[in-house]
Amino acid sequence: MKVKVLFFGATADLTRKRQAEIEITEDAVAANVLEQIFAEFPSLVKHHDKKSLLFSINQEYSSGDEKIKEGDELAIFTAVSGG
Amino acid sequence: MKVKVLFFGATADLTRKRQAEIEITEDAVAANVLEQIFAEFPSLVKHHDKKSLLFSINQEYSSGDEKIKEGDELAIFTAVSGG
Amino acid sequence: MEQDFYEITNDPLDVGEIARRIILPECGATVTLDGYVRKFTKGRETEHLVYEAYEPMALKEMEKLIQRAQENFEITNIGIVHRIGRLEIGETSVVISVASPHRRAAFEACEWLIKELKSTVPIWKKEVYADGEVWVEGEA
Amino acid sequence: MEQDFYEITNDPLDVGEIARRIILPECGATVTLDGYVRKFTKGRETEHLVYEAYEPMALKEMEKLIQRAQENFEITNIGIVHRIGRLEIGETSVVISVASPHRRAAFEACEWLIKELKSTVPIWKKEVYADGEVWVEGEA
Repeated sequence: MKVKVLFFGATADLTRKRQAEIEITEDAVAANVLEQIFAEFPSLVKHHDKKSLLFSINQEYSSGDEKIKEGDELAIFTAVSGG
Repeated sequence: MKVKVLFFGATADLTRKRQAEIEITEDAVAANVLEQIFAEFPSLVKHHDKKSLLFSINQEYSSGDEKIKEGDELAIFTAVSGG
Repeated sequence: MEQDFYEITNDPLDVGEIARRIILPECGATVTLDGYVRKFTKGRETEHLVYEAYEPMALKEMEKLIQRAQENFEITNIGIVHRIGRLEIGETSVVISVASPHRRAAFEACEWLIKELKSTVPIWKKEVYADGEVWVEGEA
Repeated sequence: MEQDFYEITNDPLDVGEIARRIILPECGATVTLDGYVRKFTKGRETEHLVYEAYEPMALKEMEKLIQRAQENFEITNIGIVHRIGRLEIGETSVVISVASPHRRAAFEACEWLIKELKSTVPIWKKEVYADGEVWVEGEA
């Protein structure tokens, strides 16, 4: 089952990607996918405390326990700094 | 000794004047001149509590005890309502 | 104070021009109050307004306000422009713009300035209705 | 909500146009925050900034902010416009404009909106110096 993961700003620089596709298991929740992303892109955790990174699913902030479905759009990024 | 008195907004409407010249005594302080203005323009006190009217001397708010000199510019008006 | 400005004019006010007139390199935020003619006040319909100023005194009082704000708030520059004469519904009567390195002080100073302006600067407003008119009296 | 607007754009922002876009007859005051690029931050000189947004999510978060502000403050309408891409010193990055019958609520809501925007709307800022660049991290 495939999901899309987007990177922005610092996370795009660290992964050298703006997006990636990752393969996840059927019963994955957001927290599992997040660990998988950290495994696949170790540069993220080398530069950041995991807790300082934010995670969204289909353009909504994630609490970590949402069930992930095929085709979902995930994103991982640092604390926002607009304004 | 002559001073100029200016009226604005409601006080101009009540006195039907935008300015007047009044004759005052040599040792007059602001409060004396104010009483003289009320005597000369009774419409002011007919429509307003004396205390609700504001008074300035040479474009500064008056406390009532300033000494008045020949040629001073006085003004009498209601509480301001700009903005 | 050299960067501050205060004006009284008969002409229409351009909020954007006033807000952006002075932007200094140490600033990051400008807070602007745009006050304009409301159609309905306490359920009564205003047709238009007329503002009148005791102009030289009003300018002096604006200058004092700016000095007091500069003493009390961590701000960089202030602009105050008040329009007088006849104003139609929706037209801007006053613009107060405050720029500062950080926004908190600009919000505080801008709100303080409009409150003080409304009680100290000798300008009066006449509300004109379909069936009459009245000089509005402030709260002295 | 029909009178509110929120946008993300690559184009220069016109503060006056945003502040005056919607003026309703029951309103009398609009408070506008104009946020722009500061030359000096903590003594360091910025050459320019680059803003990047997760655009569809940023628009959703702006919409939520507006709904929350409408629930919490006695205001009439809100406009939020954020610019992205490369911005030079002094150029406006964000404008938040709040109109209301009375000014107090507009000041409160405008200040609340910029604070919340800075912690919830997924937009990031890169500061570019003569000798390097850094993505600024907010306070999550």
